Amino acid sequence: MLVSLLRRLIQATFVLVAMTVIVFLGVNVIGNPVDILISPQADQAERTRLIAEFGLDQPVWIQYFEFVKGALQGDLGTSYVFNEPALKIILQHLPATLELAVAATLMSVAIGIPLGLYAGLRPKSLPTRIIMAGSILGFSLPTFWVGMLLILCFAVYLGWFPSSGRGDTVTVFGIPWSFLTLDGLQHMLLPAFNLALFKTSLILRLTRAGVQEVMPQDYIRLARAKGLSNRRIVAVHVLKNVLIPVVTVVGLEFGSIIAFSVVTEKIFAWPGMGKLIIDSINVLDRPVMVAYLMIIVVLFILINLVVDVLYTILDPRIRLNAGRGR
Amino acid sequence: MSGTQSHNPLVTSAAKVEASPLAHAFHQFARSRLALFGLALLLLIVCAAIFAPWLTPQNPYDLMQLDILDGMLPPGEASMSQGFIFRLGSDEQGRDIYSAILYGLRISLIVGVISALTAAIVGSVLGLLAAYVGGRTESTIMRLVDLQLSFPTILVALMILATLGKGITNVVLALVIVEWATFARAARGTALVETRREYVEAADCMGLPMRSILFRHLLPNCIPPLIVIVTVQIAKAISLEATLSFLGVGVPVTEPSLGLLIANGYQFMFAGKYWLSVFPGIALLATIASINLVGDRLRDVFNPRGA
Amino acid sequence: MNVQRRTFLGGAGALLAAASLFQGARVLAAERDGTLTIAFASETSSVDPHWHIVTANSSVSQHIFDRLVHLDATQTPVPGLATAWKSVDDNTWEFVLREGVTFHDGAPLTVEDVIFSYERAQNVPGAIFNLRAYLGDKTFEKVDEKTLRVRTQQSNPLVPIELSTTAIISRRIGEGATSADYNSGKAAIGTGPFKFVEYVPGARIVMERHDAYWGAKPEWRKVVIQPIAVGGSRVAALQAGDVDMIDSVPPADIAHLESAAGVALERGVANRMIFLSFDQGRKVSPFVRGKDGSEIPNPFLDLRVRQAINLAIDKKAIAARILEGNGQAAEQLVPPGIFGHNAGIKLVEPDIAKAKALLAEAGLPDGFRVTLHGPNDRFIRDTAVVQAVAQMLTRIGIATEVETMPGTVFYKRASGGGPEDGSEFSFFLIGYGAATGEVSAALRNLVHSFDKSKGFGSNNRLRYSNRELDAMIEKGLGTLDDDARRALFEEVCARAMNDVAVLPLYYPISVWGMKNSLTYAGRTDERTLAFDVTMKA
Amino acid sequence: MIENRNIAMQGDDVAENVRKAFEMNRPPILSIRDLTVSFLNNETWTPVVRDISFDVGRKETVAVVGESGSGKSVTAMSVMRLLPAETSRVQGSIMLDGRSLTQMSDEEIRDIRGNEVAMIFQEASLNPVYTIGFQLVETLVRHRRMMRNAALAESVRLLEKVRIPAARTRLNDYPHQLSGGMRQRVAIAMALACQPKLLIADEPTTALDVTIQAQIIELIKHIQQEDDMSVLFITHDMGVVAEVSDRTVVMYKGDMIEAGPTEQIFHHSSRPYTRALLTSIPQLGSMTGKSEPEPFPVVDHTTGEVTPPDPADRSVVPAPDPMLRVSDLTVRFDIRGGLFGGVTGRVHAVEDVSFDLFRGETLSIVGESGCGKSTTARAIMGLVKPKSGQIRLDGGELGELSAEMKVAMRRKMQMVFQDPFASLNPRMVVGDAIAEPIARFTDLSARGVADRVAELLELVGLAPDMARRFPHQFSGGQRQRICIARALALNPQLIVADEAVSALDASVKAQVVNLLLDLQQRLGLAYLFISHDMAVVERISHRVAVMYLGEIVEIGPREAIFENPQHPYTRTLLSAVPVADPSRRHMNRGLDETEIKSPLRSVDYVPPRLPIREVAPGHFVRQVS
Repeated sequence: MLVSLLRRLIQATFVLVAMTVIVFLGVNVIGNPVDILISPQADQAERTRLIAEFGLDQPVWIQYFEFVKGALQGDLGTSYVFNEPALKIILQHLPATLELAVAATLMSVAIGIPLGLYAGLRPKSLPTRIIMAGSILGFSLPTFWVGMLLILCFAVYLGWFPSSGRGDTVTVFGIPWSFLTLDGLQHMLLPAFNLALFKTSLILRLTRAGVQEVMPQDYIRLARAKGLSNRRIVAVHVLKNVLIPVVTVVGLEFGSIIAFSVVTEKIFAWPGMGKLIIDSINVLDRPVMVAYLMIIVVLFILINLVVDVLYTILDPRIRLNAGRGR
Repeated sequence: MSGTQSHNPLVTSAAKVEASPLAHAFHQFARSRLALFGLALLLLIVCAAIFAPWLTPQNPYDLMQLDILDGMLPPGEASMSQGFIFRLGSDEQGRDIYSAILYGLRISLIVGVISALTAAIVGSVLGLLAAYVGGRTESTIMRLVDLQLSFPTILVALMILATLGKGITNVVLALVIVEWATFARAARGTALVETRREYVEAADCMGLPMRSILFRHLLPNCIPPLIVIVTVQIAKAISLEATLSFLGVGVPVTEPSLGLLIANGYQFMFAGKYWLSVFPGIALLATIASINLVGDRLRDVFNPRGA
Repeated sequence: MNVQRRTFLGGAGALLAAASLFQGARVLAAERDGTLTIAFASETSSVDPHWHIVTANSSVSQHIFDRLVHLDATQTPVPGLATAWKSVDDNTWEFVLREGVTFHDGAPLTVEDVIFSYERAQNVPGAIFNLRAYLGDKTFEKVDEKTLRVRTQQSNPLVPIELSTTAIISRRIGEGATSADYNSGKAAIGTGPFKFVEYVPGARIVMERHDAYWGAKPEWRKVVIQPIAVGGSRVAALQAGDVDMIDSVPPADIAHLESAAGVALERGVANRMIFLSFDQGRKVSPFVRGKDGSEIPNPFLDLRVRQAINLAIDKKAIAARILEGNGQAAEQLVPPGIFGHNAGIKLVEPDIAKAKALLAEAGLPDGFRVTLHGPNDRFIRDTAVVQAVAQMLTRIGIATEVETMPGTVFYKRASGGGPEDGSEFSFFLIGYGAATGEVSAALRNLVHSFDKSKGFGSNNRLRYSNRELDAMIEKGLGTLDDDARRALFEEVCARAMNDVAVLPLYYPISVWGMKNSLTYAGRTDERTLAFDVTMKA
Repeated sequence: MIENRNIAMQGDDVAENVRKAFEMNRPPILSIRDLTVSFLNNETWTPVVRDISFDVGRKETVAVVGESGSGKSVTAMSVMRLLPAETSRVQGSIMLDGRSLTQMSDEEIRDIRGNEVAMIFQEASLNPVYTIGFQLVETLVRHRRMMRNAALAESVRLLEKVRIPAARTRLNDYPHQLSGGMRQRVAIAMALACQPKLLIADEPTTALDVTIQAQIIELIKHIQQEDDMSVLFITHDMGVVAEVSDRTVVMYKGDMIEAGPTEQIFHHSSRPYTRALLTSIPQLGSMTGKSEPEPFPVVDHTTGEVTPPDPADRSVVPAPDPMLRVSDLTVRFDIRGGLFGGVTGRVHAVEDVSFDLFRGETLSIVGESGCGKSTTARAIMGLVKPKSGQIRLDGGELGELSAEMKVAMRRKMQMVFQDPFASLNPRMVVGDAIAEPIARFTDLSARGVADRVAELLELVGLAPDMARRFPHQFSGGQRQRICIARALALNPQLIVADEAVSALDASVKAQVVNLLLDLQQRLGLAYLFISHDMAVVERISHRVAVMYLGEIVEIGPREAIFENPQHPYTRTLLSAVPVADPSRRHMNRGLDETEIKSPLRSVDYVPPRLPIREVAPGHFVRQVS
């Protein structure tokens, strides 16, 4: 276990450094935040003075060196737009995104797995045909377009759910959560569903493929030869074998949900990290962009680690030679 | 010589099965009606995109033909000056949505197909090399793949486009950078299985050069699973391009792809002018769904493990 | 296989249960002494009143902090914390402080607080946008407990207006406070009509009425402001009753909101102008070519070409069809009602034939080829406006290609990097709005020739230059007498428009949507102030 | 050696027959009457098994034998009604102890499965993600309503009953931690959980090595005595049938050819197919007394008349120096692990192997899985890089040659693989597969190449016009012939056959072996024949080498090795082979549960160099440590 942990950490630091360099070069190439944020009245002298004050006239690698020095002390620079430490802003927006991602994942698992099981066990039945057609649809619907339709239909015409925003939150050990309030849940349902749609079809198809692969196995034939009831065979023997690959995919996909929330947050005005990064890119707020990337990288390392651990716990065949690495 | 033949009759009667594996594959593909429907729809869409100039009353990218007075007309209205009917309504520039969809389809398909194919070629070659050569090269390539896949596609594309700026070539480049890893991993996976099979070892024993083993033996057998992944990736590329355009970092605004059409129409969605977004959305959905249908059936026919 | 059926139905059941949660979705409609919920288009980036003076930030800070001088709906100065002021001589003004004003924490307002505010406003740590442009030329002295003296290097008629930009904070709390302290509420202590309650970045700001306020008592006990960036969602929130009022109603929704039940619209012409700018500084312009692609002398230098372009563009059609009521056709630098607006300047009616004739007269019978640049994320429907202009110019022979880009890239390339170290572009769409609420800023920065040392023409990116007008502008800037200054500036505006120094297209009209039980006087500075929102009788 | 074994057995048979007579009059435990099973594919019902009738008496073992596709497994599965309900239809009656299984409801048959009738399969088929204990307890709880800890205790007892060492610790092991043999023992324990009246064993030993197979067969017979249990034994191996069954049912393409006491079936069967089946199956000991290899007699399935093998002189022309000399060949694989991929263990696949091979001679290498025989072959063919040792071909040492020379030399040797389905490129027409080496290495014109291909196809007994067909259009036997044709394309002098016939059915196996012998006769080829099938090796080889844990433990002429085995391992190997003759049954050889040792060693392991001594001219034996 330790081995894959260390290997992942080394890999992550490499990614971190590479990412920050790319963003630094990129952001400097396309523009200068001073041009965008400066007041219309300020004259040329003011502009050059500000550029010097922010050190933006330094050669790129000096700026990068300054940044790294700061980063090592936990200061990822201050946002040009919010005038607050970039790290703090991101962490303020993180719970909203995490909450949405978890809700979407739970929803996709709660819907995807039962449907996948049913489709796998009853391949020829009519409901299965509908489920599979639905999954193709779920796969193909572009997230942003669906988001619009959801708002239009459920919020505006039917008025069942609020159209945007996050609703009231309850602060639990210092972090505001909205899923603890009824209003928060109502706000979260549509965006979470929008995010979950793609993942549900993915999990559904994975579960179905898993079931179809496990059913003809000879240990299932032996289980039937042992006289076990269908229900027990599915619940005990089939389910655990099917869930192992599904769990790993859900883990890995959790990361991409967080990334994809960029689109959903923009449409549903959900104050998460996704919306923040899009706005920061528009105004070239580089400290926030870099801080966002670093947090995403850290988040991904954690996710991959959790998936590794989960995988070894679930599948005994992996656990025993964990020392030998994969 | 003839001696051996006469006294064992069992030997010469070969079983009668379809001819080449390709004919065999298509026969199996055609057995699902859903897949055929998907294929037909896809062909229809591709033809519509190719023959767009002849099918559409207006070239939406030529500003000369747009008349602002024709702006925001609902479906079925006639154009003020140019005398044709806006079958699916017009946008605020007076651009006919029906024509814009067909031209937009063209861009979406081009972006999707080119990026998927380039990524396929780059990825597969690297994957095959990794599998066949193994050792140091394999671990470096696969570390790179893991690195790439551990990052969500949309974020990487976003960062690339934010730094390189807009334009179709940049979008394609971003998509290729994001997609090649999936192909590399799939190609390596299948190639590893194939290299262990005896016909590759037999070729090795015969002293055939590596080049011919790789391209005459290994590649043809790795093609089927890759075909499935190409179809799925094309659908993903089109969807991703549309999302990027929606976020405002995709194709330039004067030549809107389907994604941008939807994005432009988005503001009018709540104003009851549904047609600006709904019709391009349906076109985009039809394209992606048909490709997925075909891809899905191909997977059942070749049933590779892959992505 | 009944185990599947149960979980399958179970899953569906959860979905239905979630839907039944919806009864409680309605927020209580705003009623007197209740809560007013407003949705802003852009996000308030900080509660610090001196940080980045932008509509969303200044709207909020005006609730919590007061200024010496306030501007009314048409940006004319009215007494704020200063009850009266007068110019003692050409370079000095004196302001009389209002009696008995206390901060939210009960401490009294002193002259030292005012002086400290003006000093801190000029160097907020980390600020790119700061108020040096308005306060840089002034020095502040305390005369006595009630009076403040302001000295300027040269005579400056705009001192009261320029002081209206800066919020007054208390020295005791403001000393060493960072923006973070304002966001957390620790330093958000002002003298304004509302007290700070809570600020959640990206989600909402909550403020409570300050009962001991010196001015008129606002009708709302509590105000909640939340950002909803996407126009459609903002409108949907209003229609669904989640919010009571929204700002920046998108053009597409104006028509159907007007007819929507329970919703009322209020309009206000913004003191901003969106205009076209031509390259009048260079002999050969980078993005101008002959019809055959060959290099031609810069046609924009010829007045007749500029007049032809002016005639070709139908500003009313753009305002009506593209902006759909979110813009008013503009014929000069500032909208009516703003100091310096010259009613005598008439909107040029479009005339394709005359435009073609002028082009022929200028030696370009079949026009030329040009690329029109513009941002794609700064003004309402900027890409649509640019394409409409291109359409109209192509009709009179000027083959116009269009290239729009995100603001980040556009401003950088528009300001420099082109040949003869001027702008990269030849012809682009851009906007200008003055916080001081009168025409002198536009004349000083747009019309006056570019002069880096004296700080004139800083926004004159394409180097229009008219020595005569420069002199008149400089004279006006020093004229204290309002009437004389107004007459002089009106004359300059007329001359500049005749010379088509720049080609104004429209003044944006900001449109507020609200429940029909509310009214609000639309402001030219586009700010949304809850204490100006009143219940209908 | 083999003769005296038979005498020892004579005595036990008598007691056995007496007991059998007593059993006869009790009603049969299972009686199947005109059982017909048909499967549905694209709307048509095709019968796979047609009116089978036989009984299984108490404590009796009935074997159902037939080649693949004969429907023997389908018969077994239909007894327990394990065939998929929608796509299969079972007609006829199946009576278990007087009750009709076909009429029973799902609940009732579920109560019987695993309780009164138990089943074991070819692969031990244990669920990989649950421990052995969990799966054992599951049966006990399901049928005998035991409490958990009582079930655990009972599980330990059951594991001990099937001779699993340290049973208690095995409970929380996972299936992949056990060897094939061990897993099959667990499956048997699971089947015995509820003292079933009938055990159905569907090819339980086919996938096991011959020594382990013998152990399992002994175990089943032993348990059958102890627990008064009848066994329905499904297999394709006549040797196993002779070892195990009291009565035998012979099946061919869904029909029941013959049923009766095993003794009667083997010695005086009336049906030609049965006789053909028996003669075409290589029987150990059938070459006693003959020193040279001899092809199989060919039997016509329909008429049953036997054409004896054509007697030709197959002795090897003595030559001064061998065509291939392998000396001190060593191959080791490093097992990597740990953070930086350090070596954590090493597999000693081939240890210090030396032998010679002369023109026209067949040397066979036999041994169980993991003994290193294939690795030796692959090292010689250059597919695996040996750690040390010389390989001299026609005098040229392969190690020192330049690249092109090496390739030229290497063309003199070609290889034929085990899996007929994987050894031909599915995407390439058969003709091209054969033509590729010819086009590459000879300067023949396109016409010349095509002729050569036709000639090669005819040489291996296939019609030249088959060149344009794809591999998936041929049967297993035909594909193996195509591989042989491809191997002969460049006129090699040596063919390495790595388990070349193991994957084929008995009848087809005989034909391919005859083809190989015929080609050797005509083209003077030398064969390095790798196999675990002792009966085929006896028939085809001039000399035999026995390998165990990477070392050659005994090498010498086939006659000497088979009739006078010196090394203890060779003896156990030969004695473990089931002999297709009921009269020579090995009675209670004693339950032995020694596992096959694994060649995986620790990093610092130094293999002991045991000396080899010559016991007879050309017959060498390694000293036992």
